[in-house]
Amino acid sequence: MIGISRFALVEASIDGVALGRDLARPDAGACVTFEGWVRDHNDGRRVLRLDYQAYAALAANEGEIILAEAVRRFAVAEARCAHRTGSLAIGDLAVWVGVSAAHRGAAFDACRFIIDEVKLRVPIWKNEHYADGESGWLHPDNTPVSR
Amino acid sequence: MIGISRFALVEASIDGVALGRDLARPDAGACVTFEGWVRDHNDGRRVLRLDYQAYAALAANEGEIILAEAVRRFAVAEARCAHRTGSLAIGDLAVWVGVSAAHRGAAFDACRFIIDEVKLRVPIWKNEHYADGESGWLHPDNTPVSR
Amino acid sequence: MNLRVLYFASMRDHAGVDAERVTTVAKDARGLFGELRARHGFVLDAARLRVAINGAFASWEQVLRDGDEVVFMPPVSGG
Amino acid sequence: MNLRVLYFASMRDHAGVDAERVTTVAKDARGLFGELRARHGFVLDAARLRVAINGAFASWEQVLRDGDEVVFMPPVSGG
Repeated sequence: MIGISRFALVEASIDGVALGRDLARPDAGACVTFEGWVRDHNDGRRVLRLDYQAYAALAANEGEIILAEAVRRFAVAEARCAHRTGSLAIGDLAVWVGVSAAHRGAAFDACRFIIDEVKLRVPIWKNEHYADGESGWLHPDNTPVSR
Repeated sequence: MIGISRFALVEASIDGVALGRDLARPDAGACVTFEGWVRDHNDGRRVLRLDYQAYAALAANEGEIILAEAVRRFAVAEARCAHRTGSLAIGDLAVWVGVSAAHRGAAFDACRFIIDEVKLRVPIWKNEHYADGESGWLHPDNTPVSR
Repeated sequence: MNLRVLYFASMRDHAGVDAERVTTVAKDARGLFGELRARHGFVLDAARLRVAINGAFASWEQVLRDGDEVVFMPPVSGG
Repeated sequence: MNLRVLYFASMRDHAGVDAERVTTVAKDARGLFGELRARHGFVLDAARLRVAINGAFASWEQVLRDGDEVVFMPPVSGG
């Protein structure tokens, strides 16, 4: 990948404050961030924790492509995204997206675009561990993969 | 105002990290924040700094009404907003909005609703100081008040 | 009848004060604004302003009472 | 022809390994998947999977070459 890196896979905690500092620009009047947190339930089942697996090489490349698309399509100053891998507890930060722009419309639209595309296209998989002792890999709509 | 306070006028720096902590809920999977930063230009003029004046009593009340509306209209877990008063420099955080929700759609929609309504309805006024030595009060669309 | 009037933003610049005590015979906010406009030379029309009385939005026709706090607010520009 | 195949998520659970070396005469990704499906008992159809070869998305018809790294990816669920 040529140029700056806007997307990162992160094995430890994501530092949203540090990532946000990369978005500051004197001509930016708006900054929108999205944080995905691990919820305690999904599809009516109680969730205890979850694991993310990633195909790291392709995920990093596809993530950069999405962020570059966002910068090209929207009137954006800068954009960043980080996604966790490994084991996460309830409330942990799973994914962080931040976008700065001159005006708020572009910042909101680009931030939404990035998280939607990351969830659709980046090869990362979520394995939820349930209170009943079962676990399962999920599809993009958070329904279980057929058993 | 009965109940929790979700809106604040702030004379010193806004601490977005501290405000964000109030949004954490075990059933929240999404958090969207908006930050309004002081830009170095507006309407083709170079801006050096700006001042916000607020009619504090009415601003606090109207801010609470907007946040309560957001919580009622969207499937939101919690929401907060803080707006600066006084003198700000380029890059300073002027307004912060944060919304947590089970799902990201509601968090994005409610965050956008809150900042749009705050800018329309809350009695706060921006006075921009320009590089040419002039200054001027602005309308909601960032055009100058007639001189 | 004695009232307290607060000024903000461009209205404050024209009035030259943050607030003032006003003695008036005006019945409602519209009448009071007409008096103050003549005295201070406000450039904004009533149509551009909103009224607040005692910390709440109010109509131009709201009847004034002794001791009221009245504000004529220019279009807001927060955010 | 020797290839390296990586497995993720439910595919990894079925294969029982993260990665394996495979010797095959399959010409393309589709042929290779047929062989591996029979061997490991994968439950997901090819229609549900995407193919990556050497770290890039690829078609099922892409011709395989000795040393290629091949991945059959189930629907993703990041975020």
